[in-house]
Parts: sequence; C-alpha cells; structure tokens
Amino acid sequence: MVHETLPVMGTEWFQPFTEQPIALLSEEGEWIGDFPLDLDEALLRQLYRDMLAVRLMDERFTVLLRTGKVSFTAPMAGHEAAQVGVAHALRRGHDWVFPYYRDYGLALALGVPLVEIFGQMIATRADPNKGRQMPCHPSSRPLNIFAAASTVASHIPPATGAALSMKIQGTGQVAVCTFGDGATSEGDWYAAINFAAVQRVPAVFVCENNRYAISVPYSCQTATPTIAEKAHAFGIPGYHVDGMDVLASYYVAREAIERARAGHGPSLVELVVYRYGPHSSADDDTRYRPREEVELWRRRDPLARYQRFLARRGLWSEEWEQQLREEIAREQAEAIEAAERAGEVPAEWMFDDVYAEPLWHLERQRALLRAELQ
Amino acid sequence: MVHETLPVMGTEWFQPFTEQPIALLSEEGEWIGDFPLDLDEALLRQLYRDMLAVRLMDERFTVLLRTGKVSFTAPMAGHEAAQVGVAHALRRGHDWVFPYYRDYGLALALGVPLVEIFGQMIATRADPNKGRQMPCHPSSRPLNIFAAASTVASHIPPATGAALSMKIQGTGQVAVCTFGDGATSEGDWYAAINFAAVQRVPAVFVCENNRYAISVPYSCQTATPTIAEKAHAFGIPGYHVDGMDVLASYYVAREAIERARAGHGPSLVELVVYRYGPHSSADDDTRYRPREEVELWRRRDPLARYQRFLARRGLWSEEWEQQLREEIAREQAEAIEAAERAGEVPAEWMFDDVYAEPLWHLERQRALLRAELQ
Amino acid sequence: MATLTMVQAIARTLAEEMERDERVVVLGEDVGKRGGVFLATEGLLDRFGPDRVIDTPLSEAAIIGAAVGMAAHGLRPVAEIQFADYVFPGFDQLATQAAKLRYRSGGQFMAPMVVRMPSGGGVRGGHHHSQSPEAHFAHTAGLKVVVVSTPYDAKGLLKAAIRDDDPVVFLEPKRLYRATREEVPDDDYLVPIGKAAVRREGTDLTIIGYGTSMPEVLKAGEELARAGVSAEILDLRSLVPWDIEAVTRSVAKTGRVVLVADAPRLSGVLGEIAATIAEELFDQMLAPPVRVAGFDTPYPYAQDKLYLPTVTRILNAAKQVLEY
Amino acid sequence: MATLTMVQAIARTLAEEMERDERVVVLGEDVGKRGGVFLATEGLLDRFGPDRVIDTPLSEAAIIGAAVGMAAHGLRPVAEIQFADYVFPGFDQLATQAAKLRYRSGGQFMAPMVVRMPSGGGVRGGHHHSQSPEAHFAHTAGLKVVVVSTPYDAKGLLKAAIRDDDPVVFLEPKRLYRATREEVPDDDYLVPIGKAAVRREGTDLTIIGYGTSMPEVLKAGEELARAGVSAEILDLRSLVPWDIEAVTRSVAKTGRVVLVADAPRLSGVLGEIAATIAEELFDQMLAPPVRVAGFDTPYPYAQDKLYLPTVTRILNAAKQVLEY
Ligand SMILES: Cc1ncc(C[n+]2csc(CCOP(=O)(O)OP(=O)(O)O)c2C)c(N)n1
Ligand SMILES: Cc1ncc(C[n+]2csc(CCOP(=O)(O)OP(=O)(O)O)c2C)c(N)n1
Ligand SMILES: [Mg+2]
Ligand SMILES: [Mg+2]
Repeated sequence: MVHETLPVMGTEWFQPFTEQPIALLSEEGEWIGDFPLDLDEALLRQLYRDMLAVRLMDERFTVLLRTGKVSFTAPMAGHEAAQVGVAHALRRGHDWVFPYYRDYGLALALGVPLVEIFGQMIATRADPNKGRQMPCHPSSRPLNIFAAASTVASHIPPATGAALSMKIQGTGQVAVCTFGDGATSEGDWYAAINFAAVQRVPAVFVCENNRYAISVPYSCQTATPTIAEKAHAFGIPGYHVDGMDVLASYYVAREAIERARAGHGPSLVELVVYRYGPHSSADDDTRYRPREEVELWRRRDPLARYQRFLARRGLWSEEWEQQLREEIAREQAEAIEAAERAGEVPAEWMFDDVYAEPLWHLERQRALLRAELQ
Repeated sequence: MVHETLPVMGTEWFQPFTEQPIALLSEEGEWIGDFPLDLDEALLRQLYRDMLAVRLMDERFTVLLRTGKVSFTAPMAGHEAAQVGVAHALRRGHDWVFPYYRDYGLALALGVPLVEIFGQMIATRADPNKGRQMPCHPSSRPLNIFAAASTVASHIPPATGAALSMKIQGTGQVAVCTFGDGATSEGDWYAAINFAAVQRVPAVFVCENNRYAISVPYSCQTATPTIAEKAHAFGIPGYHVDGMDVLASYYVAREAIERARAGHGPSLVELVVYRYGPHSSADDDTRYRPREEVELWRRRDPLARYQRFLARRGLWSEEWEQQLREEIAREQAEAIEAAERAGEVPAEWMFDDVYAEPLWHLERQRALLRAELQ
Repeated sequence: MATLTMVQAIARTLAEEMERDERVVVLGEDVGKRGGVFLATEGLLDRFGPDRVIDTPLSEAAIIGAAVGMAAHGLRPVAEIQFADYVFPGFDQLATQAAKLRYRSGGQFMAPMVVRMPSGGGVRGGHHHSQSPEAHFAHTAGLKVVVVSTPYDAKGLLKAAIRDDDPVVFLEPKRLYRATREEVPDDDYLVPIGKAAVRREGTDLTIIGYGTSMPEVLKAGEELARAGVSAEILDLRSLVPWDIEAVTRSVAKTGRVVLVADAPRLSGVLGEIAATIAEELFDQMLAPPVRVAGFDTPYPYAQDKLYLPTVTRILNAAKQVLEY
Repeated sequence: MATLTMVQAIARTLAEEMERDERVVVLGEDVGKRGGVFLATEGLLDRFGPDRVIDTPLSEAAIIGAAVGMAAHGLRPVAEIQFADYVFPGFDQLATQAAKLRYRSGGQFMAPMVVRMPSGGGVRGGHHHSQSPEAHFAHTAGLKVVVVSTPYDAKGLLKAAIRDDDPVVFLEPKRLYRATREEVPDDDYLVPIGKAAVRREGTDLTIIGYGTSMPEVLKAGEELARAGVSAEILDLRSLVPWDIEAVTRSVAKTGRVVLVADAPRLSGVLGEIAATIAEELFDQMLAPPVRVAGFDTPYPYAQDKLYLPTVTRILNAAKQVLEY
C-alpha cells in the first residue's frame, strides 16, 4: 500500500463557481497560478510519465480490441490530465476511490499493477475480479478502489456511505468519486451528494466533463452553463476547472480533498476535458460530433501542454520522452503477456462469490453445469 | 370546466434567489408590495373564503377520523395561503396540476366538488377514483388534477412529461407541480426538473416547505439555506416566498406560471409554510417538535394575517365571517352526507381498471372472489 | 424473558446488536427522534447518538446506497425503508450495488448490510403502504430475503441478518407488528437464515405460508383440525435461500400442498416453490399444488381486507387439494 | 416486402407509427443523432424532428416518468431504455406511476406508453448489458409485458403495443437484433398481445420459450427431430397476459414440458408458467415440468455463453422429461 505524504496547505487558493475554468498552465505551458508551485521535480515528471502511460495504454486497448483479445474499450485519451491529476492528489491506499468505466487512467496512476489492469481487460485469472465484468471496470481492494459498475451514477451513493463511515470511525480518510457529465442527470447522483452535504462527510465528487454522454451533447443534458454550479443545490463549493491542465486538476482536487479531510465537508470538482476517441469501441462518434470540434480539442492536448511546461523548466527532453515510451511499452507488453499467461477463468467460477458461502440452489446449478461440461 | 382570465402582466416583479422570503403583506396585514395590487374585490374575498373553507375542512377531517369514518388524514392547516394562492394563479381546468397528499386545500380551491373530496376521503361511490386509494389523494380528470400517489416525488417526472406534451402540442397550458421539502431529496425530483429545464417546458415546481418531513427537520434534509436556491442546479429561477402570505403565494406563482406559458421555461417556487398539525393522523409530533416552535408559527397564522389585510380595506367583518362559517359548514356537512349516501364501493371494483380491458388472469381472480363472497 | 410484540422485539434486538458490535449503525427516514414511524428504532438515538442512528434525507437510493458504502468500508448498517412500497426509488442500489458488489469484485468487496422494511397489507394503507415486494428481491441474485411472522423469529433472524456477510432484505409484516405478544428470551439466540419452521404437524396436507398471511394460515389449520383434517403448516421465514428440505420432507409426506402469501400471484415466490415441488415431487403428489396469493391488481384501499388471502380462500384451496 | 433484421424492423415500425399517428413520439438516451446505440431509432430525428424524437438527459426515471405524463396528457410516447439493465433507476416510475395510474384514478387517467428495451445476454456485456428483468415487470400489476424474438413479430407486436391503451414493456433480445433476417410485410399488420406462436408442431413434448433463448430452443427442436422425437415449440411472445390457452392446449396434448428462458430461475416467469401447468394439467402430465433458466448469479462476463440455456442443457431437460 502506498502512502504519500502531501504538503499541508496553509490557505485555500481556489474560488468556487468561477465562470472561466480554473487553469494553472497557459496553453503555452507557462505557470499562471498565483501561488507558488510546491511540487518536487520527481512528482512533476511522474505526472507526465503517468499521462503518457495512460495515452499509450489507451492505444494498447485498441490494439487488443482489433486482435480480438478484448471485447470492448472505453477510450480515455483526452482525460489523462484529469485522471492523473486526481490520482496524485489523494493518499493512495488510504483514501478510497469510486471510479467509473472510463477511469483506467486513474487506476494506473493510483498504482494498480498493469497485469491486473490487462487481466481485467482480457478477463483472465490475472484479474482480481475473476473475470466477472466487462473490460474497463477497475477495482482493487488493496488500493481501496471500489469495484466499478456499469450503471452510470450508481456508485455515488456508496461513495457517500463510505465517506460517512470514515467520518463516523474517524479514520482520516477521504472518498473520491469520479463520473461523467451524463452521470449528473441521474437522480442517485443528486440524492447521494445531498446526503453527503448534510452529513459533511469527507468526500470529493469529481466530474470528468467531456460534454458528451455517448452522443448526447451537454446542451441536452442540462441547462446549467457549468456542472460546478450544481453544487449550489447542496450548499457545497463547486469548482470549474480546466481538466486538460494536469496541475489545475491536481491542485484543485488536492485542496478539495484536504478540505474534506479537515472536516469541512464535501465539494464538487468539475474537470472540463474532451474525449478524443469514440464513446466506446461500440460507438461511431462521426454520427454526432463534427470533426472540426475534435480537431480543435486535439490542439489542446493535455500531454502536449504539460510537455511544454516541463520543457520550459528543463524537465523534458526528446531523449527522455523516447526512453519513457520504450519503458512504458515494455512494461505494458510484459503485463499483457503475464495477464494472458495467467490463463482462462474457469467456468465454475461463475458460481462463486454470489454469497459468502454457497447456497443450495447455486450448488445445484453448479452441478448441472459441471455435468454438462463433462 | 372553469376558465379564469388572468390579468396579463407587463413586467416581472420578483427577483429569484432572495435571502428573505418574498412577502407582500406585513404581519399586520399591510400591503408592502412595490407594484399595484391588481385583483378585484371578489377575488380578494374569494381567497379568504377558500382559506377558511380549507381550515374548516381540515377540522372536518379530524372529526371524521375520530368517528371512524376515515382511516387517515394529512393535516393541511398552516398550508392554506400557499395552496389557495397557487390554485388561483393558474387557469383552472386548462392548466394541469400535480398535487401531493397534503393538497386537499389546493383541490378545494381548484373547485373539486366537495362531495368528491369527501367521497375520496371516506372511499364511497362518490369518489371518482372508485375508492382505490387512501384518504388525501386528490384526483380529478375534468379539472386536470393528476391522481396523487403516496410515493413522495414520484409525480415530478410525470409533471415534466405533461408539460413537455403541452409544449410539443402547443396547447398554451402549464403544469403546476407541488410537493414538500422532503420531496426535494428524492432523485426523481432532481432528474425530472433537470429534464424540464433542458426542454424549457411550461412547468412550475412548487415546494410547500414546512421544514419537516414527518419528523426529519430541514437541517437533516439538505444543507442549503433555502429550497429556492436548488434551482441553480437546473439553470432556472428559484423564488423564496413567504407561504403564509396568500398574496405573495398568488403573485409569485402567477408570474412563474405566466412566464412558463409565455415559453420562458420552468421555475421553482418555494413557499415557506408551517404545518400546525402532526404529519398525519398516524403521527405524534410532540416527539420531535418543541411546542414553542408550533406556538411561534401559530402566531403567524395565514388566515389571521389576511383577515387583517381585508379588514384594513373594509372587506372583512365579523358578520361576514360568521356568515361564511355557516355557509361553509353547511356545504361540507351536506357533502359528507351525500358522499356517505353514495354507498360503499363494491368488492368487485377491485378488478376493474387494472388494464383497459379485462385480462384472463384477473377475470379468474374476480370469479374466485365472487364465489367466495356468495 | 419478556413478553413482546414483534416491533418491540425488533427495537430491542437492534439495541442489543448495537451494544454488542459498535460497527452496527441504523439509518433511515425518521429513525431518530421519531423512533421510526412504527417505533422499531425507539430509544436508539438517545442511547447511541446521532453518529449511529442517522436520520437521512428522504431518499431511498441514498439510504440503501449509503449503506452499501458503509458496509464495504467496514460498518454493519441496518437501513430502514419506511414502507416496503418505497424501496423502488432505491431498487437500483439494491440490485446493482448491494447484490452484485461481492460478485463483481471477485470477492474483494462485500456489503454486509440489512435493509429492513415493513411490508404487506391489511392496515388500510392502499397502494403504497401495503405491498409485499419480496419476489423482486428473490429474483435478484446476491440478496438474501427473510420475512418474519413472530416476535421470537424477528429477534433471532434479525440478529442472524446483521451478522451475515451478505446483504439481507428483512421484511416485517406491519400488520403483525402489534398483532400478538410472545415470550422472547433475553439471551443472544440466532434463528438461522434458510430454515423454515413447522408451525403445526400434520399428515393430510401441507400448507406453506410466510409473513403477513401466517395468521390466516394458522387459523385455516385450526379449522381443518376441527373438521378432522390434519394439516402440516410450514412458515418459510426465509425466501432466499428457502428451505427446500423442510418443504419436500413435508409435501412428500402429505402429497398435497397449498401455498399462501399475499404478494401478487404472477411471477411471485409461490410460483417458484410450487414449480419446484411439481418438479421434485411429481410422483408423490396426490393433487396439484394450489396457490392462494394476492390478486394481480395494485393493492386496493376499499377492499383492503379482501385482497389478502382469507381463511375461506385458504380453506377452499385445501378442499380442492383434499378432494382432488 | 423487405427482408429485415429485427432491429431494422423495429426502426421501420417506429417510423410507420409516427407517420400514422402524430401523437407518437420517441424519447430516450441517444435516440436522436446517434439513432440509438443499436440503431433502432435510426433516421427518425431527420424525418420527424427534435419535438418528436427527444434525446433525454441520462435519467431513466426522467424518461419513464416523463413518458407517463406525456401519455396521460394525450401523446403516445415510446421510451427507449438503452439496456434493460438500466431500467432500475426508473423502476419506481414504472411500478408506481405507469402501472398504477389508471387504477388509482378509477380509470380517469391512463398511461398508453411503450417502454422498449434491449434485453438478454450472449453479447459479452457482463452484469449490466445482459440482464433479462421481465419477471420484475410481470410481477407488477398494470403493466403488459412483451418479449419478441423475430423481425415479423417485432413489427406486429410493436404496433400493437403502441396502439394499446396500457403501458407495455417491450423487450427486444439484443442478441437477436441482427442474428437473422426475415421477410417483413410492408403492410400495417398487428400481432396481438397475449398470443403465443407455435414455432413447430409436435406430439412428444412441448418446449416453451421466448426471447433470447428461442434460437437454442429451435435448435433443440431440430436435434430432437433428428433423433425421432417430435417436439412442439411455443414462443410465448407475451408474458402479461400470457397465452394460457396455447400452453394448456399443447401440454395437454404432449403431457411433457420443458420451459426455457435466460432470466434467473428463482421467482422468474418460468416458475409462474410451470406452477400453472402443474396446477391445471396435473392429470394429463406424464412427467414433471422442467425449467431451464439462467443461473441465479449476477450475469457473468467470462462465462457469457455458458450462462444462457445451451442446446445441450435443453436437450438434457428434454431427455429428463421424455425418459421420466
Ligand atoms: C443508468 C445507465 N443508463 C445508461 C447507461 C448507458 N451508458 C453508458 S455510458 C453512457 C454515457 C455516459 O456519459 P457521461 O456520464 O458523460 O460519461 P462519459 O462516457 O462521457 O465519460 C450511457 C448512456 C448506463 N451505463 N447506465
Ligand atoms: C418515496 C417515499 N418514501 C417515504 C415515504 C413516507 N413518507 C410519507 S410523507 C413523508 C414525509 C414527506 O415530507 P415533505 O416532502 O416535507 O412533505 P410534508 O409531509 O412535510 O408536507 C414520508 C417520509 C413516502 N411516502 N414516499
Ligand atoms: Mg461525458
Ligand atoms: Mg415538509
């Protein structure tokens, strides 16, 4: 379990409910924050490495899809800065994370072993979840990553509950819950955050707002200019943040998390991002998204912007990039191999873990299948 | 069907999101609005008559309960100004109303025949709903009062849908939907208003905020100081109104309704009220409400305040009061009698109206019961 | 040993379990000062404070979903849904989160929680204070389902449910909350989930019931006895898992069975049990299994009492299988 | 006459009905430009505009609940739930509002609406893109429930559902959307709700199925034929009301029955039908009714194909009843 010690903040740097998204880096990669950057070089470079690893993993997923090894992917390119920023803002293995299906970048940056990630994607024995779910459903007990469910927004009430338990038990933990813009339309989203606000639980609700829910554009999703301002419905702060800016994502999340940890209650953090790929491998986004729009956002690539930032500080070079890419490629290739080597999930695992102990009707069904397979 | 022609408003008088509730009458009954009162004397007096009739009906309900004629009541004393104000702000029989279980005052002021109200309470053949529901569930097809269901907030999505139909069909109607403060915590409440806002449907969502959901105080319900500000989550205006002031309730509702009718979309109207009685006849509110609090609010009685207003204008007298009370008592007594005379709901009605036509399995069950009863 | 109503037994049991294990917390609408609308949580707030007795906002999704998160994080939440009819706004949290958490995480996470709810009719509650939605839970893999009918069982099964490592839906027939009193031992006993109770031994036919309808079932048994017919009566108590051994043992013996419950008939739990009996005991059956269920209408108000299986209806069914 | 897949037949039918009756509107997630994630609403937006083809926010409660209000107000909404698994956040709107509106208002209001949803497994969709929740609807009085399995039926039943004055839950097995093509007449025909189809005539045993599992059921029928066994095969098509006449006629003839569907077994629809057969045809049965259902686990991913009733499993059950 990884425990990071985060710098303790003296002040609150960010204003909720801004019209313009909070950014700390200009498109050219200049630091435009009005407070001192307090991160060491190792972390600054790690953020880049993680983003790059996520981008490359996304590409891997597509390859695995093409070769028929995985049945489905939920592209995360464009979400890297948001996911990596948040991952580093929390105490890994201590705080809890409630991710959704687009969050394998978050999982990676939280330290989920690659072999587990690919094991889950391919559904082999390397998957700690025993091949029970579709690809793109992160979960890790040791890292306190609550098993994602496909049902949009269904994890928000459990996040509130876990945070309430943290408060009751005084564990000093925080629950960080991520979701898309579409998720904010579900009743459970609202009901759960309302409860969290009443109880002032240590939770941070993070929206990766890519302005589409599959094909449904933001304008059909809600009439509020921002997601952040929905926080008014709960009486909690809502931060409108440039989610293509890894430092803005990191710092706002960190402040929100530490506020929560200090007992000041939950907040809502909106990270404005863009998904470069289709919604999923089953989607055709040309039906609903103009190519110019995609191009426009491609020019705002979160990796490129952060690369410029690092380069300005002498923390990035072509060489390092090359080296990183090779390392990452190797790690991922090895992980895929190891995941495949672990072998297929046995048929009978289907009947385990429905309950803590086996019930008679399931044992009968297990026997029926066993007979059939013999 | 009653069609009232409402005065056309030139301007918008009210500001959303005020900290202080909007009031048009001082506690002493002075007009404190900053625009001219444009209601004729007949209507001014009708408002009083309706409020008084609601108060007396509430007392009737309690008597019917004591004598075992009804099995349940949901006291509405304290909500009269809010309900009567809203009822007169809409076009009766043209607009649609989506009430909840505490809204028999609204139903009365909308013109539901008393015999139907008491028929529903006692569950006799005088109930157009055929005795299908518990007492306190208004419904009237001719008056476009959508049949109330007990499930809190479950009527909000249908209200949005009806309003969407009005918009699509261009009927010039408005859907007015009422509910309590507790209802605002249900996910369906939020999901439905969000949809309404996106579609800019002609709907007005009215909260009768009595600051309790059974025993649960407002502070456990939500962390926002007002319900009105939750409108920020939808990008629509939210009005914080003194619901013990019948004129404020009327005017704000009227403005919101006419805004909706004119195509400017939905709004949220919070009417701050107090329920003088227990939550229901099954409740014991002394367990959770200090008597001083009840007393404090009793001193703000909406009938007394409005009576003072009328008296100042020479529109109220002891005599008139006496006459009204007698008239109302007579009407209600007669209605109860007529409702009882209508006779019991036949057993076999249980099987009607599950579907438009009878299905075989229900016909078998009907036969089974018939055999048993013979 | 105290003589208690069912709802008193439940309130005491909650207090005992909270005393025993500080991870046990109670949450729901009106469970605090009000002590629950049926007083099942009376006195708990005073005794255990607002951190362990939580008045929630009016959202069943928030209640059930929060319980999942609390349970996954290490507590043992007992959530109250004010009436079983109101579980539906929170049904997704039960079906998607509570029921599937252990499975989808490969056993990494679990949701040891109890969702208590007053269920069933007979109290003039109309549509939304009368339903018996157990079939919805029984059809949802990952949930255990219990329906109690006596104060003694209420205590023992509630304790078992709270200590169970899986989500348990715990149905409490509200009509029986105060219907009778019974001696309830003070000690810490468990009634195991999954075991039926033989309420009366008999040889001529088996009547299987549970929950709200048990008083009528028992009355029917007495009437039959008076008429010289020996009915064996089972109270299922648990619906998932249900006690197939007890059921087949009894029906194999009597060869005739009537199944009784107040939930709607179509695709209900009684269908499951009747179909299983038909499948397993085909050769031993002397008559077809007959169900006496609620009618397939929304729960009516005016006909409140007629909706529920009446003693007459049960006796008619018994006659049918006896004279077959 | 065109040769169409099931999903094409559905898209055409929606267009035809919208053309015929301007009260018909379509709403749901991604039904607009995207044409639905399965393309069941393809082309509708262009043809009928955004007032009649409404991309909704991501809320099943808003979709179903709004449909209730639209229907009550005079439209004929056809709501799409993107996957049947996602009906649960909107289940209360179905159970509390749609199903009970006519009843609770004494027939004053009604909710003539259709809720279409792709259901069933076999597409590697894991927990939440594979479920067959029909039992939940069948157990809810006030809803009609249809499950189609052929392009022809999809057209005729969808038309019937749209013209029906009651709320109809219309399940479309997603595995069959593009599995086969069939000639679908261009004319305006209806397939009545409540009538089963005899897919094969036979005398030795009856196999009753519906929806997702029909291809396996038919294959089992062929295999049996090759082995000299004459199976009669019924496709139920409607679950509420279900076709008791067709079922009893067939089973009375064959005396043996196997029931097949992919939904979980416990308290499922098959239990209802098996129990009814056992009750009604006791004397005519030569063997116990045997059910081949989905397993009582959440729908797994890795074992996607094994979860569904396989041909082998159906044949084993057939053998069981034949050799009884
Ligand atoms: C309750 C529910 N309804 C529908 C779906 C189908 N679905 C999967 S993803 C998705 C869109 C989600 O959009 P958003 O929340 O913005 O996240 P994004 O995919 O854009 O990151 C939909 C409708 C679902 N998974 N759950
Ligand atoms: C979904 C649902 N959950 C619980 C209940 C039980 N219940 C009936 S009224 C009520 C309180 C409602 O409070 P509020 O909305 O503030 O309205 P008020 O009664 O104060 O006017 C509760 C919890 C219900 N009817 N519906
Ligand atoms: Mg999105
Ligand atoms: Mg209230």
